[in-house]
Amino acid sequence: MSRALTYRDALYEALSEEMERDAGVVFIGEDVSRGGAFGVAGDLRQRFGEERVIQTPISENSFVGVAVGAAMTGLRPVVEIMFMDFITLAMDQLVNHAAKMHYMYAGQYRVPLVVRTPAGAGRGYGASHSQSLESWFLHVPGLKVVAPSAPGDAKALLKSAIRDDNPVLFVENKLLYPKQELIDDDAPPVPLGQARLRRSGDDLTLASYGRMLDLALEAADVLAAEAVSCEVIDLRTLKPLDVATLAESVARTGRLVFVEEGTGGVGAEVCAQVVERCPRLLRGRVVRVAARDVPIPSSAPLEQRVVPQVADILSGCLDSLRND
Amino acid sequence: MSRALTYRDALYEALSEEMERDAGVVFIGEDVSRGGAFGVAGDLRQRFGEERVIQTPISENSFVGVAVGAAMTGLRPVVEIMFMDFITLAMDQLVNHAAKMHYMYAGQYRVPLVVRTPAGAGRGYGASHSQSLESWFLHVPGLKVVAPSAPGDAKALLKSAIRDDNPVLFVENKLLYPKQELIDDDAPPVPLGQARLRRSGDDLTLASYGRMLDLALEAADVLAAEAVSCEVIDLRTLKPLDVATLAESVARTGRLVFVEEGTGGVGAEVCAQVVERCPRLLRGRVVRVAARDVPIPSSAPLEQRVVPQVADILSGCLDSLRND
Amino acid sequence: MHTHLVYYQQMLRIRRCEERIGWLFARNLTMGTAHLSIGQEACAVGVMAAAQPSDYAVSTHRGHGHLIAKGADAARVLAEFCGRATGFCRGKGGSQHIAVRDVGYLVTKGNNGGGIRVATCAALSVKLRRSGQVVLCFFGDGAANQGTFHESLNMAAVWRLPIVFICENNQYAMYTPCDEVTSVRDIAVRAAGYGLPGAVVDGMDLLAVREAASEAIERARAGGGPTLLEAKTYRFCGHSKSDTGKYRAREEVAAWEQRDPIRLWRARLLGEGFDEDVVTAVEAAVEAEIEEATRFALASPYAEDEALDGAYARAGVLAGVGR
Amino acid sequence: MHTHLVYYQQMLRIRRCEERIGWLFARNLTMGTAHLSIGQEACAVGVMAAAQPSDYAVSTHRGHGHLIAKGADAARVLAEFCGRATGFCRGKGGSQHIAVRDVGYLVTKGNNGGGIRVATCAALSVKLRRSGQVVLCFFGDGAANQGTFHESLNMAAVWRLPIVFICENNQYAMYTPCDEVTSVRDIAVRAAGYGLPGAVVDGMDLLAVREAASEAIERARAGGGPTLLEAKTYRFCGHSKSDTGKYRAREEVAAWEQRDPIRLWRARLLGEGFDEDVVTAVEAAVEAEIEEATRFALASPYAEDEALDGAYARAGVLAGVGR
Ligand SMILES: Cc1ncc(C[n+]2csc(CCOP(=O)(O)OP(=O)(O)O)c2C)c(N)n1
Ligand SMILES: Cc1ncc(C[n+]2csc(CCOP(=O)(O)OP(=O)(O)O)c2C)c(N)n1
Ligand SMILES: [Mg+2]
Ligand SMILES: [Mg+2]
Repeated sequence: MSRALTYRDALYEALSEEMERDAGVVFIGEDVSRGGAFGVAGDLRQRFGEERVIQTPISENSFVGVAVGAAMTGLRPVVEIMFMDFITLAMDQLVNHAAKMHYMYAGQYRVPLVVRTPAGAGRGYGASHSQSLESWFLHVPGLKVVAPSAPGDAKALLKSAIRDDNPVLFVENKLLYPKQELIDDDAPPVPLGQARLRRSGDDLTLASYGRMLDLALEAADVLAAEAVSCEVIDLRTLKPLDVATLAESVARTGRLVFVEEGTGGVGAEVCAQVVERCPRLLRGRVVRVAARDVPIPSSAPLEQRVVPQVADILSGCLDSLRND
Repeated sequence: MSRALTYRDALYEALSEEMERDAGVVFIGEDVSRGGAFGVAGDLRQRFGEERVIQTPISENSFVGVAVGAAMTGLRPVVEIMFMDFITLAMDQLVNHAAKMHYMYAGQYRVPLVVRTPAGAGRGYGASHSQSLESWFLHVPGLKVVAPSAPGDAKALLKSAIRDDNPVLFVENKLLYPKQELIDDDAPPVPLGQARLRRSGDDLTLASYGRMLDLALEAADVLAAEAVSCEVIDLRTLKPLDVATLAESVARTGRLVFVEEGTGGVGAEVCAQVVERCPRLLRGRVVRVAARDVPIPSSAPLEQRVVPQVADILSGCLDSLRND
Repeated sequence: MHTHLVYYQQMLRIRRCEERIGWLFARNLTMGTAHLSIGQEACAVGVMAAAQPSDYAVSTHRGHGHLIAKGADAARVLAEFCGRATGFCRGKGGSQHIAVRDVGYLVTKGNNGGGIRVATCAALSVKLRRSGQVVLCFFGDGAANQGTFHESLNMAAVWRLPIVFICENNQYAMYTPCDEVTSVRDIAVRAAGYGLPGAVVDGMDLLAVREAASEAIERARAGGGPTLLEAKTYRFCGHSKSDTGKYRAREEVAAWEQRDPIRLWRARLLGEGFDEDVVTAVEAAVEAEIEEATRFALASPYAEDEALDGAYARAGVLAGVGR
Repeated sequence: MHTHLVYYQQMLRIRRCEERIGWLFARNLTMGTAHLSIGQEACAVGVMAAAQPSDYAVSTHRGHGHLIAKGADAARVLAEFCGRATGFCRGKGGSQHIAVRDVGYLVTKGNNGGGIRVATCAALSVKLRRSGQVVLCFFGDGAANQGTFHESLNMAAVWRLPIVFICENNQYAMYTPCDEVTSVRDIAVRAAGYGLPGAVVDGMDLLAVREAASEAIERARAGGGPTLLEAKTYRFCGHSKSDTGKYRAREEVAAWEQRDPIRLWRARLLGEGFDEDVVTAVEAAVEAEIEEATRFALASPYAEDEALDGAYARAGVLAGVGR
């Protein structure tokens, strides 16, 4: 029943199955005739033709807009932005158009759009090809934000995102593409907005998403050997945020350490929501482990000082525990 | 010694004094030949000529870029983006270029750029002309963010921003332009990064910035009549954040209510930083009073339900107090 | 009614409706600002006269003319301006964000250039769905300097989309004369940079607009791809309700007013032999219609209870996607 | 040395340096990826031959050629690729973000089109400071479809800035053939949309490039405003080091390789009567230089202790603003 699948292939399968299921699903991006820069689109162009797998000029600002308009008028487009850094060129489309249409025009339109994009550092690409900018989008009413950490979730969540009638920002991670796991083809669908408990524990809640989740699990292993029991939660969806699951966990552990690859904006929102629920949940310090507040350097030894490593997560956890 | 000055004129004076002081200061924007949409640039074009007060086409993406390049090569540009909503068109320039230049090129360049822009609702302009998007920029390494609430600070901070050697986002507010206060021409300069205590109190720390600051002061008045003593802090600069002043206050009051016109992203960062400093500062609930998570409607009765009002601040404060 | 009378009625309806918006604005009865297209009516009516009702239109902040010419009810337009629940967007959109899906008026976009993208994508959708529609994309001379103009025209050309780009060059973008920020005299010449046909047309002459639009629309519908039309026109009023337009020479305004499309058209009707009574009856009917529309708008309630609803679509809430 | 020999040396230096980058990449000694311009050397050297050392250059991800032609030391280029402290940006920038302020190589921009804006603004700054410089702005055929191309060319034209836009049309943007996403055959025709002179030039022919660039640079320096040049060229390698370029027909590649600018130039040198020994000596010197540069780069330390420094400029840290 179960089989090994990479994160990249999981995304491909989600796309191809949805394109088969619904003729309204179209794929739009740069270099898609060769599967796109990271190969996620594979042979979709060959399989579904030029009309449904649309190769665009390098015009991020407008091709996201094209997808918005297509979504308004009856299609269900999936757009690929080659690097998340270039989403900066499409902000007007996403924020002022896609996200607002349904509300602003009083329900006359829906915008079933998915914008997929790889984020993250670790490949030496430097400051303009390595960012994790998802925190901005938590503060854009009308958008949803998804960021899976594993192949199974990637496939299930991309399907849910495509079927959703709202614009969804789907954040992938460059380093995760080759990651494999065994997936079960009969697994139930994963709705947007549900966190996933990855490991139970009593002493501390370690929450994260995307690539950092595996680093958090590693840190939890290390701490387990020191008799510290961490509960590890994978947010999976950043907006809407499953704050209930987080708060329930923090109510038990009394401590929250949040790990992300960006500079801390997701953690800020998560901490604020958890603390707003009830400040007296907390016994220890709330700690955000995040990228340092500098651009991401290209050279690996420098990059490692900027982007969170397992050691940084460990020291964050110790910080939180120490403050008892 | 002191004289009455509007927020609009305060900005104008800062610009004109800096342009007189330093021939490298240039002003770039749309419709500047007539002072720009909100009249801040007044007669600068007539006074300083076409070369220093540059009228641009409607090309936000690129004219911010033009300013970046001008800043790199020896000028000190001030750019006006007519509505903050349109900063979405210039994100690539601000985030991937202006903010990163100094670090990425290892100090070969500095980018002494100021991007001025009016944010905020209250004029019925609707979803694409009313946003307060400043929270995004707290998570852009290399940028500074300033948002004055009053004419005196507006003048002093704009001067500091122009003299700063880094890119500064200077957030104004449409409704504040006509606001008057008495200013003292011999007042000392205001450096970036310093919050200002606007009212002392013991029971609760009410922090805000920009237009909401006056609403927070109003709420504090109402609460004073009920024998609740609020300390009111004006952040003035959002990045770097003066967390020391905030934490010192919260350590005394044990309660934090943060008010902003956007959807909560600034408050998230502020809360996270305060809570990270020490969770046991808090006796009561942390509350963010912010715009509701929907686009901003045009019709005034609807808009008032979305954007924070004094009543919302009051109920936020009561919430925080109740949870004792 | 003879089509020439219909055109007169439509232009007049736009004019009177916009004058009424000005009147309401002065009494503080509207929300936000308003950008009137008084003087530009022949563009809106001329293009729509060449189009099918099922075609899509996309417009800008200065879009009431296109909206009414496309068939939207003036009463609900005024209601939207007044922020009422009976407005097309229940007061959520307001002057700069109107959509009337039922008449194929896709959207008004307040962000200069934003509509060009939306229109391009609607044209892509039309092409993929083979619906036979054509997209009419209106924008100003100022918006023609936005990057998305370039990106969209390039994409539309490469994909041979059924779209007509109509630049209403009213000589100014806000307070800025077109030639101060635009590198060419005729924006239409930019068509060549995309391998597209481009044409300049007198935007004060309804029939000239209709003819040029017909040619472009037919080409688009036949699979011949996009066209860039530039209509030279003028707004008789200021940029928005807070602007009196003082940056323009009095003589310049007067010269354009000589060519007021509605006055020209009225003269033409009489020249064509229409009875003055018939023309006057049309005028009276339009007056009455706008009077009634105003009453309707001002009598309508606000939808404040819906303020927090509808940021996200719920499954099944729309009748169906697309039209 | 005779300028024709110098050109040979420069083209060869670029070629050998890039080959070395490939070699280092294969051994996992570089950071990030690398976009080689092998085959396009005549564009870089031809343009720089027409420029002054004080002129500014702005380039793209495929920018090593321009960098070296502008006079940057190959050793420090390689060091940057290898992420070392001796690199021009101390390893912080890497392959796609190099600046060498001292030689007027303003920036490399990894974001397609990003450099066009930076160059335009540098030209504005040059004009306002009356420094007499000209800005050389390189970009690809793919980037010519970005909105900022339009916005920048329009502004540069309106303001008559001293800039030369040089589109190196190497037929592909990543895996996408130019004509599949570009609405015109010659990007140079877009110049007319801005009222600018435009010209197509054979990018494999150094002298043709130099001549066209000279004319454009002189015009710019004399206050005649911008020019759009399009150099038809070809990259012999894949898009980046992870691409083998299989989407191109073998015959197509072979045909372009026939016109390898370095081979053509060598033949020309011999035809012009240069002694083969002299030519061979140049070749040997370049080999030795790159060999030494590689040794320098690989012997250099990393600057990891500086990783968290320098996001913000401190007053007085630079020698002075501007050059
Ligand atoms: C992206 C963007 N920038 C600036 C504005 C502010 N603005 C509103 S209308 C306008 C002028 C538009 O000129 P044009 O395109 O010629 O249209 P017109 O108003 O003349 O119909 C400007 C600058 C805007 N709405 N959107
Ligand atoms: C804004 C942006 N979008 C996409 C990319 C990814 N990308 C890198 S190079 C490239 C192709 C560029 O083609 P062209 O401009 O022709 O330059 P060439 O690589 O051929 O020199 C693409 C799409 C990018 N770097 N920047
Ligand atoms: Mg105009
Ligand atoms: Mg290319």
